[in-house]
Amino acid sequence: MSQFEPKIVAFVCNWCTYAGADLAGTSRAKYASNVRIIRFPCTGRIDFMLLMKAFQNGTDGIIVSGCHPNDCHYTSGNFHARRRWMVFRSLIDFMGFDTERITFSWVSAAEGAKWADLVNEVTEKVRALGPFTEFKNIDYNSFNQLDNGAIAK
Amino acid sequence: MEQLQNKVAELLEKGTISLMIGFQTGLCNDPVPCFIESASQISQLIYNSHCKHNLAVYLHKPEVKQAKKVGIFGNIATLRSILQLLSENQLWDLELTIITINASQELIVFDSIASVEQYIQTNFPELTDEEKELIEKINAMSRQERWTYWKDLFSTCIKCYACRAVCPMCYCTQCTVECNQPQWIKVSSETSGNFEWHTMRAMHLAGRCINCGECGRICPVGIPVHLLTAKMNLDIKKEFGARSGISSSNGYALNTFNPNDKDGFIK
Amino acid sequence: MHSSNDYKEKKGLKGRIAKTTGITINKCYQCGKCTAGCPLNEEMDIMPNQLLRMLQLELPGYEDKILRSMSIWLCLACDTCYSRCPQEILLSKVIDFLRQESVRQGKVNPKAKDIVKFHQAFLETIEKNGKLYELGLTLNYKLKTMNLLQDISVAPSMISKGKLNMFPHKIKNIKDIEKIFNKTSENKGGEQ
Amino acid sequence: MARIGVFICHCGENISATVDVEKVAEVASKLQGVAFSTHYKYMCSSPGQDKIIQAIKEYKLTGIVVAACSPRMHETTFRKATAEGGINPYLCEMANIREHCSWVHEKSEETTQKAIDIVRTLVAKVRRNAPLFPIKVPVTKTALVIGGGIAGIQAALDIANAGHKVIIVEKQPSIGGHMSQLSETFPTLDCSQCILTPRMVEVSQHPNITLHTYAEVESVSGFIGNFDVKIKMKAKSVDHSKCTGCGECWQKCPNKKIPDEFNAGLSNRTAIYTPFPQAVPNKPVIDRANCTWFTKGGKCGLCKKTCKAEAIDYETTDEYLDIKVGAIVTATGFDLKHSDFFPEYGYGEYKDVIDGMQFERLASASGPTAGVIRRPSDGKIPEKIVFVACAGSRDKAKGIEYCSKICCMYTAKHAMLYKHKNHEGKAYVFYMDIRAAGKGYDEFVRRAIEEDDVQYIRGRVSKIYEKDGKLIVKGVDTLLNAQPVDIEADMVVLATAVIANKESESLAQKLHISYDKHHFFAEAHPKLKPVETNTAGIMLAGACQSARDIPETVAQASASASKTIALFSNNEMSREPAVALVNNVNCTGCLLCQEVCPYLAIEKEEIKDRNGNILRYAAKINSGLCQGCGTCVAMCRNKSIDLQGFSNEQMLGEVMSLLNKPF
Amino acid sequence: MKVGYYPGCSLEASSKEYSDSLFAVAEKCGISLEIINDWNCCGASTAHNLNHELAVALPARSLALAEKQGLTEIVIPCAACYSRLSQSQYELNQDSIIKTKVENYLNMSISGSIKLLTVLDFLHKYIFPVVDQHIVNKLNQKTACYYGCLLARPKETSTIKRTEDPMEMEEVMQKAGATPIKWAFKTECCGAGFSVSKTDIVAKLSGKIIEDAADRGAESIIVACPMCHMNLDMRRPNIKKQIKRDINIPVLFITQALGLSMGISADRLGLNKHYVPTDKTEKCIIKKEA
Repeated sequence: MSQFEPKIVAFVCNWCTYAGADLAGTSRAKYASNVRIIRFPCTGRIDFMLLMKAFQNGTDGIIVSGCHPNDCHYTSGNFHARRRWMVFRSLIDFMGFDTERITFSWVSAAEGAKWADLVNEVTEKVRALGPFTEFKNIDYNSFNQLDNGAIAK
Repeated sequence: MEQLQNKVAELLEKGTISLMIGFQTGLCNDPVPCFIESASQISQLIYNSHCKHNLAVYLHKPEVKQAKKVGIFGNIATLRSILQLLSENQLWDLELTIITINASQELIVFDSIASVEQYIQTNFPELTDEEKELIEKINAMSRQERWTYWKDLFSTCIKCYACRAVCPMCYCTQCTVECNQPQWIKVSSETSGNFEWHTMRAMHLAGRCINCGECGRICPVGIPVHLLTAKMNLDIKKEFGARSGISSSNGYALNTFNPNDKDGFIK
Repeated sequence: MHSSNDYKEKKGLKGRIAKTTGITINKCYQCGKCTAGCPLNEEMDIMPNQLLRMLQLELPGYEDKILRSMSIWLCLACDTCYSRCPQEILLSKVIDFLRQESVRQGKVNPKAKDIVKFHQAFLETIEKNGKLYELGLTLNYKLKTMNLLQDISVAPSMISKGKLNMFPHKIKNIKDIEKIFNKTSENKGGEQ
Repeated sequence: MARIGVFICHCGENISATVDVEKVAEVASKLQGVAFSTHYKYMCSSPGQDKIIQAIKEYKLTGIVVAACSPRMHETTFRKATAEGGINPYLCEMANIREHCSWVHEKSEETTQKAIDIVRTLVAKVRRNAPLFPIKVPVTKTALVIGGGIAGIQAALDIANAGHKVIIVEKQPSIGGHMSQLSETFPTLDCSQCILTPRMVEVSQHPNITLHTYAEVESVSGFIGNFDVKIKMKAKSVDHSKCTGCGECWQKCPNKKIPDEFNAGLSNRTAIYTPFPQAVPNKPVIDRANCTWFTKGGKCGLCKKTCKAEAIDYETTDEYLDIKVGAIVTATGFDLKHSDFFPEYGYGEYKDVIDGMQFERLASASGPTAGVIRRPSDGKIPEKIVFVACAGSRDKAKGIEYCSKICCMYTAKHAMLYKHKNHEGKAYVFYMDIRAAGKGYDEFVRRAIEEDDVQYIRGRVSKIYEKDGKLIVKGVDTLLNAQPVDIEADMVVLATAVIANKESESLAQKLHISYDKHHFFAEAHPKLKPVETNTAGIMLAGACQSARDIPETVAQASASASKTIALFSNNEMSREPAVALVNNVNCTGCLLCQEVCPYLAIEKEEIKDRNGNILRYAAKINSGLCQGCGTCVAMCRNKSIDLQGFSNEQMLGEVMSLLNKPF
Repeated sequence: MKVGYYPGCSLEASSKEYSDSLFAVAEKCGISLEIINDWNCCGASTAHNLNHELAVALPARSLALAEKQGLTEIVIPCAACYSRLSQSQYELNQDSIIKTKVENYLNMSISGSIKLLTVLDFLHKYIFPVVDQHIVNKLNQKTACYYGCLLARPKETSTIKRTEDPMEMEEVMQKAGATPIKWAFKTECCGAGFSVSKTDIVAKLSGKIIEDAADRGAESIIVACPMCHMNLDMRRPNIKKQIKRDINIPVLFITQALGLSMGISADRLGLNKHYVPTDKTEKCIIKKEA
């Protein structure tokens, strides 16, 4: 049986981390192919509801990443995001979510290598944790049963 | 008691207020909210240490808005709610007269919001001991235990939204759960959807909730939902040194920031 | 980006220093401020900044030169260099490491043998008594170094002034001290 | 029903080498809402773009997904093509399967699967895209220049000469800045004031330039092309329209003991003063903090009595002026660390340990010693001067890691000037490196060493202390076997670090531009946008950005001027329509979003009934100001704010489809 | 008022007068000092040369004992001991690995919370508030306050405000009615640990110090470290040889100087234990005018 390949969704800002990931590409850094990037204008735009939905719909891990403090293209988006992350993180922790499954990070447009390392690191971490089933298992509702098929393919 | 009744009577008389929101004795002598519009009802008006309900929630009701000149009995919860609501640009359409009775049984009619803020400054317990204990208990659990704890509770949630209805901070005309474009949260009440609802509620109230605990008290299936927001408030106080419901100007820790906020958890 | 401290993994002096003291020798940019301010710069055979330079370069023979140098024994750990170093390199700590290294490898500079012997004599009295027993120390040191006449002038007067105790005060739990010494003794200063 | 066209690019081999493009195209064709799907060698080539244009017409496409490189690379290209095809360009999105996929993974099933996922996600987004239209905003063709040093002067003149109005705000009573304090300038040794003052006069006489001295920027709002600026005009206490600048008043002023900023504290000035003889405007102001009339409540008043023009007016108050400008050039310059910053050099307690600017004043013909270099303590002409380079600079322990850049050159100049004036004198320079990479710079330093016999000693000074009227400088010669060197000097000149102007942080916050940890303003891009800030329409010039010498400063000033002129070449400019919108039916008017907006774009809107009674309040977003970060969107509790181009529908759509969920 | 006290070896022997004078002054101000039971040597300027771990572990024992004894603050008059104890505590708090190691060497735990006071901290914190009422004499002379290395460096553990030009001692001496001079060698090194093994170096370094003080008109030198005192006082003959000048300025411990101004007898303060006679200083004491 082949090893478990986690599905990881990355919520990144357009100006730093997305560009950082581009740089990883142009410098041909090789990293795990488990991550899927969703592009936001700014970490400030990243709604915790989306992270919520991602977990609930069967992602195994999440990366949230943007500009380092003081580097935000919009000067303060990341500062606001940071506070929300802090609260969101401790909330889900209090509710018993495994916060190991969500990784927050600052990756600048210059840190292609950091991005590659981050993805590998997180992939390893989440692979070790195994599939995120807690959510799938709590409903006996048709929805998820159906989709487990979809995830497999 | 009389002094309160007399005062209210006087205020109605003078037309300073046309409606008084206070407490009356309900079934098995639990105090329940009452709405006094004329001197004839004054005698219902009571006050005792059990008058803990957060009356601020009624300030959103159209009937109350109609009355415009409103008197309200301000226990700590109510007072803090009012401050928080003012900081969120609500209540602009009311002429509030806030009355309270302090520890030494003196009746106070606040002459200004500033004086309410002052009154609040004098230290009061943010949380009850039971609440603290429960939170501690949950913190002490292992992650899995916490998960099961909440999962079992949330699986009983029937999405009646009583927690929302009783909360003075939940005044949105259309709540996100009603939003169907996109449909953020499943309408039906199954556990995962309930998780979403309670996460969202807690996030929306984190740093705005004033810990009156009504939501937990009202829950028909007895989920201590108030702990979620209470816990968030503790963290926010710890991390950002901010407290909700103590000022009518800046009431929210999550729409501001400090460049030096801790970010140890960020890689 | 790739860690700039890969050399820490290497086993040259520089690497070992980084490992044990956490000090990054490569931080030094040779401004020389340490040497300029060093109270003993006139005595030293290798100047503080030169010491750092040699540690940086790690050319063949440098390690030996350093460990056999007099300078590492002359340093008084007054930390004047550190307090003014623009790169905040704690040189005294580096030198402590070099001393222990020098002793371990038996490369102590002949001119420094007295100093080492003094230190050893000192530690021995401590190990015996848990406290310094100055008269004992002085005698012990004199014996080790065989220059019995040095200080002969002050000793009696010290005794008369009650500045030297004729007999050692031992501490009660001398066991503790012995334990500390044994546990930490993997490099008590090698016999030479 | 959406009809989306999907175009997979091979990028030569760059993508097709690791991703099975046929398969991706094939799977894409089956995705919900996809009407057409194909792959091609180079989508960005004109035949590639034609494919899009043709397909739009042929298949009546309502949306485009181009799976190729990063949108940061070619988004505009393909949106143009989409527009040419006849549908709204914002219906086109790019799926990044090169930088984020083919280039970072090996050829494999997974890699292809990832490409498919990426495409599926973007299809899901495009299904929810709406046509958007660029926002047109008018341009006010007046520039504000903050700071009247050489940077500000140069920028102002360039813009003004291009025929646009310029307003200069200078916080000192005169323009001229630090350059006016300098004696001679490297590497040509021509007199600073001789080259500067003509420019200052030109500024004061230019028909297109309005000059506000003794004034500061109070607040800035608005956005590129349309800034609203409030300027604080500090009370001058002198009516410059009446004042003739005769100078009677400051000769009479009894307060003569105020340290003179212009002479770096080496001499004194009066309470009513002009900073220096060639000041522009050459009319005095009253420094109220030090004027007896204001400190002792109405005593003195001599200046008023003596002023025949009756220009003195103690009653004047700070005034505020509101202006509209289209662009802002920030040229607020730098400060110098003072000698009290150096414990090991005596905490500034030794009178004869001075900083570079003080030496400039000593060497300047217009200075307190009329150009004769005398030491402050006793006015003696020093026989031995020690110059210490890198004083504070490149000193991590002191919190300044960076190189101050100009010190190597001005120290060489100082030593040279001293030697020229005192042939018998000895000049020593303690240095770590000589950084003289400029036109004629190294030659200049060599000249100091070879012809003027300045002694360069490579090493840092550890301590300076006073003994019998001499300054003992404890240094080292690292080139001579690290020999300790003690020099008994008569005077020591510290080339202290260049630091950011102390008000720079607060100004940055007013302008909403970012700054580095040393409070120097940050450029939008270190290489490609060196004079722009990340706030469109605000430019940088000179040492407010980092240590700069005069040639660089002037070049950069002209650069920011040309950026401004380019902006002013259109009457109207169009902006990306990715802005936030409020659904004011649902908005509760809590206005908590106002606080988070970095651009102050959110206003309070009154919702009124027919008879004009206020029903409720709601947030309203000024699409001119909004830059589209979406921070307000994420923090709006009941989703009453949405962001065009990154709407809730779109983002949630992406998440769901990425996870293969029906939505 | 009770404060913990770590004497250190020298104060029990070569520098008895330092502890005597400290006790005398403290007693006058109604402060009692509680010795750490069974304290041991800190390893001084030696252990760290040969064995880093030992250099941390030796002081750690005394710290642990002090904590056991329930002391929250201890004054460490010997600058060298202070430096060793504070650096040991600093390292233990920084480096958990060595902490655990050391803790089971001692099989005692160390919270690392004890506040360590130099003699100057002690004087400022406990003596200053009450000292004025006890000062009866004016120490009418020019003094050079000499800090040496270990009070001023390294910055991690030093409690001095201005590293290069401290003022804490001067403040004390002004209380005592003396006039501190401005001079350049306050924090230069005296030769410290070489007192026995390299007397020539000591003579050279201490020589510079004595000379500068003398040249700037100092009539006495004030120290707060037994090693400094030994080098400047007991080694004076060597110094004289070295600098070929006969300088006879006495060297007093700060507690002795303060004690004199409090009217405590010279014997009680152990001035007779000095090598360079202190009578000059004793002579210039005048009654403080009320």
